[in-house]
Amino acid sequence: MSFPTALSTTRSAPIILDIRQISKSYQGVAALENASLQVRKGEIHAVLGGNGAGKSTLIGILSGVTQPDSGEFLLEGSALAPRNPRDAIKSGITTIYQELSLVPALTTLENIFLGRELIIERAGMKVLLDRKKMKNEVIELAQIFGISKDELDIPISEFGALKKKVIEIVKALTFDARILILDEPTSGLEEEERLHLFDHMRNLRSRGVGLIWVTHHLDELHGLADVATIFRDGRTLESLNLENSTVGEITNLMFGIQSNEAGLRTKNDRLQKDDKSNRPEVLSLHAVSRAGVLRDISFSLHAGEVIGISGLAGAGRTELARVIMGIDTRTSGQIFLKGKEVNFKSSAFAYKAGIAMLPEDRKQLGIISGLSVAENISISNLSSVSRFGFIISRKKERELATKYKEILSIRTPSVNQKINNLSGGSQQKAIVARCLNSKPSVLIIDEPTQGVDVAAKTEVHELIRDFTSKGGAAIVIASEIQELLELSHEILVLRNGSIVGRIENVQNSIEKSRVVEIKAEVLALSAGKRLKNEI
Amino acid sequence: MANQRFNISMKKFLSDPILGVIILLLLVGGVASFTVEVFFTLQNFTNFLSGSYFVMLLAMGMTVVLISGGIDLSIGAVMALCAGIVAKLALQGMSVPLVIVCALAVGAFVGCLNGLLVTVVGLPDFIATLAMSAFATGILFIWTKGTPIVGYMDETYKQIGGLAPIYREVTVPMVIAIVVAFALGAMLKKTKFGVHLFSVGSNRLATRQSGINVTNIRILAYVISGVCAALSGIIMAGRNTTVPPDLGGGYEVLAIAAALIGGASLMGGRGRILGAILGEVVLAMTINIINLLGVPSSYQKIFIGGILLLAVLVNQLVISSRTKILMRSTNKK
Amino acid sequence: NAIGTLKQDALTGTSATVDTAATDAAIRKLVNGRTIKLGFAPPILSEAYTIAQQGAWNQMKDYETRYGVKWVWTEEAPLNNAHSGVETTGFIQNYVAKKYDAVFVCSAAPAAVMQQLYKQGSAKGVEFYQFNSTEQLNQKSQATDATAGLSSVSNISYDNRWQSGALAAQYIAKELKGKGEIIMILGPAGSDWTKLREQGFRAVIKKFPGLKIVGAADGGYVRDKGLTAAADLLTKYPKINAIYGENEDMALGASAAIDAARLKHWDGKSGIITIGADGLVSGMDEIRKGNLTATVNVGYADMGRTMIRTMFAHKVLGMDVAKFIRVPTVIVDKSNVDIFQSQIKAELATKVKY
Amino acid sequence: MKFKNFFFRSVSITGVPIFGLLILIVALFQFVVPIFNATVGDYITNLVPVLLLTVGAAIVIIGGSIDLSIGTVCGLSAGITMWTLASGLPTALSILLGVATGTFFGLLNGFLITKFGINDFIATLATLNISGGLLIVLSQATELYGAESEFFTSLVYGSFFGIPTSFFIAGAIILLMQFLLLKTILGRRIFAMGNSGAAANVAGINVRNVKLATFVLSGTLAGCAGVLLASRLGGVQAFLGLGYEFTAIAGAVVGGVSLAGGRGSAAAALAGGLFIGTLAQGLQLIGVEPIFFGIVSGLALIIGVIFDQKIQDIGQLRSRFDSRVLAQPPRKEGDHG
Ligand SMILES: Nc1ncnc2c1ncn2[C@@H]1O[C@H](COP(=O)(O)OP(=O)(O)OP(=O)(O)O)[C@@H](O)[C@H]1O
Ligand SMILES: Nc1ncnc2c1ncn2[C@@H]1O[C@H](COP(=O)(O)OP(=O)(O)OP(=O)(O)O)[C@@H](O)[C@H]1O
Ligand SMILES: [Mg+2]
Ligand SMILES: [Mg+2]
Repeated sequence: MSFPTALSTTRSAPIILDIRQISKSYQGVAALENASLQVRKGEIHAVLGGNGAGKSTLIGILSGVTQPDSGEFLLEGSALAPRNPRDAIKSGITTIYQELSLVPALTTLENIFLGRELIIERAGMKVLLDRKKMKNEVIELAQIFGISKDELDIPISEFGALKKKVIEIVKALTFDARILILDEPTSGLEEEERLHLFDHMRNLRSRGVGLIWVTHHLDELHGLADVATIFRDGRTLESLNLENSTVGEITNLMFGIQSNEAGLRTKNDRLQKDDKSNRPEVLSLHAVSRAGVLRDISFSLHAGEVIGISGLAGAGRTELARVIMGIDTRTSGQIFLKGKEVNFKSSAFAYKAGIAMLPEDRKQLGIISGLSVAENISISNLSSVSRFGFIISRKKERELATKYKEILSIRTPSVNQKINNLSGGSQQKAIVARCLNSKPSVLIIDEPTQGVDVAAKTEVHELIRDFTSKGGAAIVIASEIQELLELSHEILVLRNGSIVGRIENVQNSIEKSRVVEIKAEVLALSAGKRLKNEI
Repeated sequence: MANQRFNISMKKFLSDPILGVIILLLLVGGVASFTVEVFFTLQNFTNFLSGSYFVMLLAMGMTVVLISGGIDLSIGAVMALCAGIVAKLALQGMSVPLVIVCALAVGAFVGCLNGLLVTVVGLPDFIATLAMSAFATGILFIWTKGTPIVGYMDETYKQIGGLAPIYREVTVPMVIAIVVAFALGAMLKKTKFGVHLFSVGSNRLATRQSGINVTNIRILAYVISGVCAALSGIIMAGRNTTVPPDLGGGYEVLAIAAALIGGASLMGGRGRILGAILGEVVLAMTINIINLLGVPSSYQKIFIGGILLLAVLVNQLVISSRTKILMRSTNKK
Repeated sequence: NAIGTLKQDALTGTSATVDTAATDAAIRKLVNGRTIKLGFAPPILSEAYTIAQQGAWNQMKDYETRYGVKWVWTEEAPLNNAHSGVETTGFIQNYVAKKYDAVFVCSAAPAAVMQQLYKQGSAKGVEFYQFNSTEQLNQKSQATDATAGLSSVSNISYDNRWQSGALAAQYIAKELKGKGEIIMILGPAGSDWTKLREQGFRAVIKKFPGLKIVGAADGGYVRDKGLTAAADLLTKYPKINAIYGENEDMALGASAAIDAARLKHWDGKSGIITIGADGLVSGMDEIRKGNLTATVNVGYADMGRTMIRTMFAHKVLGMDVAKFIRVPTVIVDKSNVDIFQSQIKAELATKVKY
Repeated sequence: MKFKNFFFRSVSITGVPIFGLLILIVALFQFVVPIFNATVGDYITNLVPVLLLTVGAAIVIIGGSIDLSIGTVCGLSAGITMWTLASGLPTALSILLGVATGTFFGLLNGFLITKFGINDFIATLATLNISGGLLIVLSQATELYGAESEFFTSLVYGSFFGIPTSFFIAGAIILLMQFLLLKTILGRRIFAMGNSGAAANVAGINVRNVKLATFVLSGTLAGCAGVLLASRLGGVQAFLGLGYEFTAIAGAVVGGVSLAGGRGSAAAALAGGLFIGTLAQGLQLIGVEPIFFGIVSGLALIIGVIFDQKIQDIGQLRSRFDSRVLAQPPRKEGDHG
């Protein structure tokens, strides 16, 4: 299945980055094997591949975080071997890493300029920071991405995960780099900001910057990326000219099988049209508020139902989840679980009562780094793998983990591998497994498929549907409206911590036209514009 | 918008770690000034403050290290060692400025060693600095063979030690402490290095990924605390009028306590110079009050423990009430 | 000179000026070049114990030259917290394991366990001598029989109550003519030494209705803490006439506090008396300068010498030695400082080392 | 190959290298000072209480906190035991009271830290002073002593087949802790919490209770240590236990327990504690002068830890995963329909 690599014919810009035969292996497991690709001046070069295919490893090497076992890469003809990120940045390679890498203790501004602060010249001495100048330089860009002047002075720790992502993007865009690497910048990012980002990417391209762009959202590629290089199991396969290649072909290459429209097929089998009245109510909120973040949230969730929650960054979606779980306290309102009022002092009680949550911030709140994959999967329901209710059986644990490893195709040499050594997507899968393993009756998922490859995405969706079809109920928070549409029966739109719109019976409205309409509605609602056809 | 701005300034003010300490000081001081008449007198304050400048210096240095995400258990011993150097060199008739320079150099050097052990060699900071304090003490013991170094004192060292003021109530230690405080304060708030310190302590990996030489920053943090220890050693030499081998014992713990009360965190990325100073003032004031009240010395430890708890409890109270206030302020939108 | 008079001979009690050549020869024969292994376990490394050690060494040197006895000397001391002397137990077990002839111990460790160790050690032929310790109050039974439950051959020390605390009090009483206010800077609460000296001090002060102890504070046996404590008390009681520093370092701290408070040192008629206890080099200087009024010199050098003499008399010459040997103590002030300072200086001046 | 892998795997386990090093220095000391072996029984008996403290410290540190109070709490427990014994309470009861004292302070620490959210360092520094102060007050009149109970003294001085009783007691306790940390649910939660408190909290672990548990455990261990100490000393004076906390923490860290939390084990702490203790003992027997002692032991400490780390790194690098699990299961046809 060799594609005609039309590159040479179509594009003739000079090669700016030439990656040659780079290999890297960890504990005898190859993460990269002779990966090679060429990025040309003013080119958006998509890097695609399943979870654990080796994309981030390559990026780690390009940006000096890790050193390759063999191979080299040339930047504008001269060989480059950055020993640390400093070297890479100095030579013009800027990176947005897959995992949030901002400094909690510093303000937005300090983070954006971290490592290249502007200094005032005072009495011939260059010591004092020039905050004003820094602000002026970044404010425009920041505001485009919805970061207010004041937010520049707020410590990062105060922001929700999405805001952080946006800040990171702004940070990357303020560098003038020769090579800009974006490792899944859009995962969990919402429509509007994606478009902004894409504009800026095009803009940079026109300025001759070479962009390396890792994404799992294949539908984003067309009309933006020029070339796509496909990774599988650490090897680079083809470099496709995207003008003449379909999503189908790409997924085939990614997973090495003949599947038509892998990952996009979900549209054809939605959940059955249903009527919530004949299903028992599982969870219901009555005027739940958390001062400053949430106001008068009320809804009821029925068995077998999925409620999707949409909204912009900082709308309060994550907070809502945290409040239901009892991680953050609510200041007023009631929560009923199966008719009984509940008031969880901590998430432990929520789990006991049968509510599980998949957090949004994978790195900080999701994985328990330092523990193995198996240990991460079992942690929320240890009794399921223990004898006499208190002695943990490694064997049971391993079996459990291996089961999920198969189902979700978590790519790791062994379930005893430390989870922080896994690829981003594989980590996400492991946490999904953890939630499911806690056998909940209500599942709260904040950005379920961020960083998960298309194939696994359908699997995750499958698992959620399977979960609800067995009588479970789920709350899905997702910035991708598409994803909400595929999963949920009802969509709530949040703005400034209160529900500004409900779209019911999403399932009835299959027709493409309606889908587009809903998207428009949701966007408008969350952005706060008035709508012609009120719901 | 205005609301948000108010909110932010409000946050800034309320979320300041030292707010709790200030309130505590007012509290304890208030109570004391009613129970002990002489407490609220200039003389008393200059008294117990003059006994605390050298710990303040230690606490400031410690704060810098804590911010960078480390810990320095060697400062007590380093202080003693530098005091020893001052005494020894002074005895050999070296001129005061030269003596001071030497002491500072040694402090910086030991700090540098700490830094290298922790970063380059990759030892746990706890072990590296603990061993370093063993070295420093050991050297002092070898020098002194167990008998204190004596006979170096003269008027200048009396002044350096704060036993003799330079102008009315103003003493050298006071001046040094104030100067260092302002210098470090400015460094943390207004310079690139300051930002990088917080950055390293808060998220080392991200800092590295931003192309910052994390190793240098961390080493420098230890150097700073080494220099602070040296300064406090110079003062100590003058104040203690002799240098016994076991001079430095236990001061590192005091310094850490002061820094933590002042809002620093063992997890790194947090800390205030002013906080460290006030933290030490709290500790010194406690002893002062104990002495003035004439608490039987057998109950002193319990008393100290109580005050320590009170200190952090008040801090905690302030923080919780702060969040409440903030919520209310954000509520009325 | 001072040393000469101190060169007491364990045998005859006569001074070295008497011709003892014959006896010396006889003893030399008895000893016949044997080596004696000695252990020295002070509770901490400090000036006091260094002086004691030097005294011991000097005495050993004398015996070496006079009797041809050879010495092995090993010091073991914890580097910190002198007051929880549990480390010492380990040292002692090691001395026993290494089959030392005699061990000199001063430890704050519980008497019970120490005596237990001495017993075990003695059974293995190791002799134990306690020095500078506070045995007299550790065993209830000692109320009736002072030597009860003591497995050490002998205890070379002074009585902290009557030979230190009380002396200081008497001096203050004498100088102040039985009238005045006193503050005490004490060692850490719970230390036996502190307890005893305070006991003796108070006992004497009680006898003088005119004398009043107005305040006390913890100076932790170190100069800096002593300074702070004294300074605090001086702000509260600026009118006091005397400060009892229960060891010399704290007394010197107090003296510095007097300067800081711009108060006057005792000049024989007016000012504030500061008196300490130990008899260290630094203290003597300050007495000469008038910053320290007086100190109780407990003669550490003498103690060191006596340790060796006693051990030699018992171990080598098989003499019976007293269970408690009291070294003389003396109040040192301007009037007699020359004697005792020169004495200590002389002891330390000998470059003798083992 | 198989063996080599096993070797590297095992040296990559925390505490194993330092244990190897321990054996090494024991051999060395035995060679330099032949009487070394004769003293082992004694110095380990002296060490036992500190070893218990070390394990307690390790548990708290693995949970991501620090406990400075263990030293003085141990002292106070010893005091309480001795006091109650002397005042004629039944031996069993006073032993219980001694241990309970430790547990109580563990609870106190735990509550201060979890309920009031007080910084652990300060909170335990405060309880350090309080417990130390209480012992001073308790022993004020005179040193506490006068336990006539045979059984009590036999806790330490008794022996089975020539091995001191205290070894069995301490050994049993430490084994129990090792089991608790590595095999039980609580242990797993302690590790999770130590690695990432926030994530553990989100994952449904009641972080507060788990933290409380760690402090109760270390407190109780301090209590046990106190009882053994009292039994060994037969007398308790005012400053007993002061400073033990640092020896204990240092021991744990040397054993490879990371102060960052989430890494280590009871056995590792034990190895570290033994290493430090043996080092001191050996150097004493060799007759290192006290004034050089600090420097020599400091140096040895550094070398020890470097050795430990390097060996572990090598182990981790060289130990390969089982080649069977390497191959990814090929996606079956129609995986995606
Ligand atoms: N530090 C490490 N130690 C061990 N294995 C590692 C380490 N880092 C990466 N790996 C392995 O290398 C492989 C590639 O990981 P990588 O992060 O490059 O995948 P990826 O293509 O970025 O996947 P994703 O799309 O999920 O981010 C994975 O199997 C991962 O387990
Ligand atoms: N951990 C946190 N600490 C303090 N404030 C937070 C935290 N997380 C979120 N917030 C604030 O609470 C509000 C709601 O944030 P939340 O994250 O719930 O919104 P969201 O819709 O989930 O957006 P995101 O996806 O960015 O989290 C925002 O103002 C955010 O700044
Ligand atoms: Mg990746
Ligand atoms: Mg969110």
